[in-house]
Amino acid sequence: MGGYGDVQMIDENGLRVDGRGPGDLREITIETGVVPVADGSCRMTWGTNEAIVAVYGPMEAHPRKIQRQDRAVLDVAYNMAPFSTTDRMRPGFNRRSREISKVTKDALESVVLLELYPRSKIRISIEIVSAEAGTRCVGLTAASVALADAGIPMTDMVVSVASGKINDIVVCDLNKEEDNYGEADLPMGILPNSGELVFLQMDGDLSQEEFKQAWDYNMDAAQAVHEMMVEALKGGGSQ
Amino acid sequence: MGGYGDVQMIDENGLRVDGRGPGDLREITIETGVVPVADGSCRMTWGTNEAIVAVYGPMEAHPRKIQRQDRAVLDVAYNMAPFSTTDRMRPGFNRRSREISKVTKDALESVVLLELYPRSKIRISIEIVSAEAGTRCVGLTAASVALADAGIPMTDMVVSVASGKINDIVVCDLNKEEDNYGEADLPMGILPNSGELVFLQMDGDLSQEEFKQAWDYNMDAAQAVHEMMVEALKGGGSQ
Amino acid sequence: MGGYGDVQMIDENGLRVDGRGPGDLREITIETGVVPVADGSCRMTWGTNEAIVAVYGPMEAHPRKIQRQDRAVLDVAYNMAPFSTTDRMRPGFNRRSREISKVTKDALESVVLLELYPRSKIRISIEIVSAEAGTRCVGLTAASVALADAGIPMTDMVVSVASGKINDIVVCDLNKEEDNYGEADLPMGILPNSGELVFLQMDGDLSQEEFKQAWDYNMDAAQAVHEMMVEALKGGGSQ
Amino acid sequence: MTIPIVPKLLRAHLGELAANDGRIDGRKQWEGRELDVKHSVLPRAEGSARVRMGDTIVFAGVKFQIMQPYPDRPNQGGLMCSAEVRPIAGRHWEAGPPSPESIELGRVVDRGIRESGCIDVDSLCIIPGEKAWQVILDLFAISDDGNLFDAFALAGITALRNATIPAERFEVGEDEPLTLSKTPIMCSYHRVGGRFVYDASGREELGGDERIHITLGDDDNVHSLQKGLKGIFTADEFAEIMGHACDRTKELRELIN
Amino acid sequence: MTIPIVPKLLRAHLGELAANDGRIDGRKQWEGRELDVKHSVLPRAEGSARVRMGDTIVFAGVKFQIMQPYPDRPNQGGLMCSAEVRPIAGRHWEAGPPSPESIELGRVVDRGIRESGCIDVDSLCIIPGEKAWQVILDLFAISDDGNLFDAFALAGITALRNATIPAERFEVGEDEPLTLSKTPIMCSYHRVGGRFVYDASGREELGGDERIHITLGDDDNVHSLQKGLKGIFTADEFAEIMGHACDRTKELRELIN
Amino acid sequence: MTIPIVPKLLRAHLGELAANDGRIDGRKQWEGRELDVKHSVLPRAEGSARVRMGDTIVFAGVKFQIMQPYPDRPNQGGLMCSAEVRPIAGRHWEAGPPSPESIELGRVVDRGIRESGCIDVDSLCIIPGEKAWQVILDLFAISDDGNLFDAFALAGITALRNATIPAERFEVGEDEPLTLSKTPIMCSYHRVGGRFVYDASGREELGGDERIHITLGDDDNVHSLQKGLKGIFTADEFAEIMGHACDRTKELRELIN
Repeated sequence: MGGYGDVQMIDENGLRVDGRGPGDLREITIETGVVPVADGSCRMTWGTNEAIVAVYGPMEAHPRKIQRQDRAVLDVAYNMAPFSTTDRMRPGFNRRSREISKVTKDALESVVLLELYPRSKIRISIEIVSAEAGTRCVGLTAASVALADAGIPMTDMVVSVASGKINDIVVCDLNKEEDNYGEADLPMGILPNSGELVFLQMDGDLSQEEFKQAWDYNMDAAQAVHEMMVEALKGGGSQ
Repeated sequence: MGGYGDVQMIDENGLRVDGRGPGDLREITIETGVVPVADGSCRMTWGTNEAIVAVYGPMEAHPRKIQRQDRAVLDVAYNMAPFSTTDRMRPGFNRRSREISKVTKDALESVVLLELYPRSKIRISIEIVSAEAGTRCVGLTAASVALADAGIPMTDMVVSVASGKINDIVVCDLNKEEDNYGEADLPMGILPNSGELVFLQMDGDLSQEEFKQAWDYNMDAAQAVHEMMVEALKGGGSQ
Repeated sequence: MGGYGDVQMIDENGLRVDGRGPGDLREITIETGVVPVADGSCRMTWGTNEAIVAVYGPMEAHPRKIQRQDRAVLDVAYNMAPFSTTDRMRPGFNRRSREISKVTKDALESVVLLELYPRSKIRISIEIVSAEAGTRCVGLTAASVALADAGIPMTDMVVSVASGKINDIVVCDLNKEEDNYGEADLPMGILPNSGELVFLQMDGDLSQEEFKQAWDYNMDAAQAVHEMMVEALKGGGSQ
Repeated sequence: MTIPIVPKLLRAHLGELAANDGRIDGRKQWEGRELDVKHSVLPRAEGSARVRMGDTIVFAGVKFQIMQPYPDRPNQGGLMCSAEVRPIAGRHWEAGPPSPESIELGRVVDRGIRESGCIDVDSLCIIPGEKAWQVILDLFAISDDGNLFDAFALAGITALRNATIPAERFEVGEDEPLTLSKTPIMCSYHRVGGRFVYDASGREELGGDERIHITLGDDDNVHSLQKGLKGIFTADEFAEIMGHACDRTKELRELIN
Repeated sequence: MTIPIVPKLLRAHLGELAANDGRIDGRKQWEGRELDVKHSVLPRAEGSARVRMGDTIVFAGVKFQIMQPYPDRPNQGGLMCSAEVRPIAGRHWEAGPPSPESIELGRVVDRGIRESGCIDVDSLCIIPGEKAWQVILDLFAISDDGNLFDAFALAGITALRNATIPAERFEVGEDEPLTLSKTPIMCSYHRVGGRFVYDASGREELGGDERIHITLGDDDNVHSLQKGLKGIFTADEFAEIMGHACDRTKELRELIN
Repeated sequence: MTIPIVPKLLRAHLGELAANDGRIDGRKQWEGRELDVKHSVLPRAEGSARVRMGDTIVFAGVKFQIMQPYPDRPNQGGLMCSAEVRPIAGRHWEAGPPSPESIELGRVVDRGIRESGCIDVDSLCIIPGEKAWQVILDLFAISDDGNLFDAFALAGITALRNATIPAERFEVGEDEPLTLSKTPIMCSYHRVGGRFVYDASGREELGGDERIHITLGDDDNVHSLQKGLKGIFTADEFAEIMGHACDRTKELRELIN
């Protein structure tokens, strides 16, 4: 987190730089079927974030050493396109992307019914073509929708949202400016039907009370986003 | 192409910096059997270009995933030795070399009777030990000779030559100075017996008329080079 | 070798900067069983060098293409930890480490009874966590002890020591300052029971007479180190 | 890129269709697929485009960096063009270092734009010998149903034509549009069922043979050619393709102008 | 890292033990293994520590380099933290480029230290805009019998607390200790036999499910969280873990203070 | 490099030959193959040589670059030596990152030249602390029929002795020859059929055991040694080899002087 504490990001009425209240989400749109050659796909915009996710499979897992006799494996790649950021993102190996790919895979493997497809692989490509703040949440949420679009059975969809802290105030869904000056970020991956978690990260500085507030914001936001996901899968468009 | 149009490279008599007329080739020598441990080989000098090509195979294709049930595959590597250029060429990954390897492979696979050797591999190593201009043409032509030297059956040999444009005049077989200041380069891979093509690239700026002229220069030059190739394969030396 | 010949490193009494005589070794300690999860291990300090070696195996050799039908293969990796040197050592590919890994493997394969374990692999990890001078000798010697600790049968243990030249005087077991200003370094890998060699390198400048002197120092030192190795394997600690 | 097994049945089918002047999706030999071009679609890019040709979808994004001019060309900026085809774009595209296929894609598109001279590299100089703009064009495939070459080339030139030099962000003056003097356009042809067709789809590529890429400038000048894959073609075949390219590039140029 | 075959028998055994509130090595659910922490153990490092937790052994080493501050933060030095798990540490660790597992290890430990703000990056400035100290913390595993996360984090903060800035060697002043304003401590929990336990051993990791890592500061403030591996946990489970972490981090902080 | 299957029949045959003091190509134990050395054979290199030893053929090329001297040695230039054995050189050499074999090749040849002190690195300084020449020696194999070590070393020293410093091209003065004060020469020995032989051929290497490389200077001073591959040798065997090397290096030094 940036932590330049002296920039004022919340006005006297408790409103944020983009006019939102502390618990409000940015604008979100969800669309399926956007990668015609894939088995399932999703385009999600969230503020000026844009993620495109394609799902291929289940298909044969090769090389054979990655096969598991009793279940499918997920091959998850999170990637930022070179033009997705203010300073061009150089293609190639990137530790941050590797870590996000891994925790996203861990989250999705918790809900996909892997046992239905022994020895197979499901490939999930998450491409961030425009990045604001919270791309890992957008990518994970869009991946859930794309898996559903591909007809892959899951116990529940994962909804991922992040809350954070700015000017010592806990707020939901940091935007780019807030993220630059923010003091903490708590992304969670929530199962909306049970309130359980499959994904959790955090960095920065939160007291135990602030942590609880951020947690609650995420839980509420997850319900709201979940409705849009269901709508998009029904209708083919959420806006 | 460099395109510094204001340097005068053709004199009032239409002669070029090295005294050649517009349609003339640089001096060429061809020698076979120059890599004693290989199944076939060729050393070709063309101006101050020097290419050495070795052919190994047909041999077992491994790893098995590159095998084709119904034919042989060619494994073609074009490479410039570190001392082949004025500024030392650093060894390692190089996009230009990868592309030239690929189009050279595409050209040679068009003439080698691959069906005769199912599941096998023929390895063709093209090393440029001295580079002037037109190394891809020298490499492809020398590879044809090396394949013939190895006794690999082909429908025809490929002869590769390039014409270009300098001071708005179309000329055959650009040398180094001409290439630096030239305005276009058209390398072609020609089957001398039929006049058909298996290789074609071009960059720069040619009007449709200039393009036709360059094409014709290449067709004529291919016949001349082909005679030297046949001579070298008969006699063991063309000079 | 550094070769700054004008720094005086040996005093009027023939004593070296750390008080040793020409043929004396630095202080050495040897300990086994230091990597609890390994099949055999050794920690060796030698001056302020510290090497930790773990042995795993014999185990199945994979990928299968490295398997040998009639014997085991050794997989030896010599590596310097990033904090082992005055200037931080960047992790990753390093030609020096690759060469030392290879010659260490060559030396150990000369004594391990590889034929007892066809198609298998024995993995030997040599980590230098603190480097002074002579790390390759410490690593090779410690690897012998770790192999013995793992119960891997050998015809003999390898003892590796180096002698060198400083201020035109041949001395045994160069320390860091001596190595920086030294004029030659002769590391050898000796079988203490027969006086035969399995490892030999040298660089610098030694006359034939100097070479003989350095060779003899190494032979004598090997006997002394060998006693400590045997002691450590008997008792579990040599200090 | 994994090498897909070329289905013999598909090849045979494509051959039969060609014999009756047909194509697998009902198009004529020289007919392109439905085309949709949008520019300025990527908020973080200084220029961008999205091109859809049938089920092939690609993005192009332009970014700028400040570079030091090369010593021998102190008054010139530069252009860098790179193509990435990541696994999102299709089942046969794999992660890892750039494949020969994607290297060829990037270099052929790059040459068409660079060699046309449409970007005046002298105009990219900020302080001679010290600072100049480097234009970076990134081509990115979302869905590959064939003919990524033409999709990339069209998206690339469209993104460049709509790019803004971000001088304010770099504190070297005021933002201004990147000016292009020409509009090079690529047309690609694939041998399918024994004859060449324009704008091959994914299945036509799978069951076809060699391909030829032609980039022409405003006045039919040739800026770039490339023959790819195994195959032999005649001078007459090439002349026919070149004729079609002269017409088709004009149509496409008008479309994006 | 090779994927070990998860033995079903081991899972079943761990489940039975858990049902009776037992663990495979006899520990209680929230009990840590025997712990040994030594600092200043590496002669070439400017700060170092060796941590042994049961049969897990790791080193941490601190080195300093002089860097040019980033243009937007001319008065700040930097911290770089990297974790390496080489084949010495266990049969299942392999050579090669950093695995996803070791990348996660390094980044999670890094965040805990960095985000606590324990290092005052402004104090690392030597000449504003020109020279500043870069602190490099290298975490290195010798023997992996589980819970490398906590071992690395504890070795890391211990090495930093005992580090000396080598100003004399770099000829920019006199050596002085690196000062840390806080002591962030990590506690890790693993689901084994269906419930979470503290400080899992290697066999518990092998037969277990997801893990959760919590880094707390001096005043119980949360600085870093991470959930790893396949698995679902409830808010109540998390609250219980957090409660234990508040207590345990205090004990460990006292231990190294 | 692929590991060739060592043919037991070949080993047995080499053993029988050795028992009768014979070698597979009829040579005597200490006899070298026919040798051809040409210099100045590569137009783009500033120094070059081609060495043929039997069917082993290699090139060496020298290039110069301008480097900034290292801070602790402001008056010195540098030498870099690298060996490449690409697939052209033989069926068992493969493409890819440098193999342990080619790394060893390059480093052993490098040490022999560097440690002899034949290049006066002080003479490579152009402007103290600012500019100095870096000499780059590239060794490149064309045909590997055994003993690349000696072929590389001989080509390398020959290329260096015929190199010109291209000061005019870099605009730092007039061209002048690179001066060498010594002529280090390498001789390599391979255990074949149980005893050591000089200048092993490809088949002798394939069916042989360990090898020893010795680089001697003008006055028999030892500059570099290396033992490679699995095998045990005695002090007496080494003394015999060293004796031969003292004689043979003198012959070779005369040949290229």
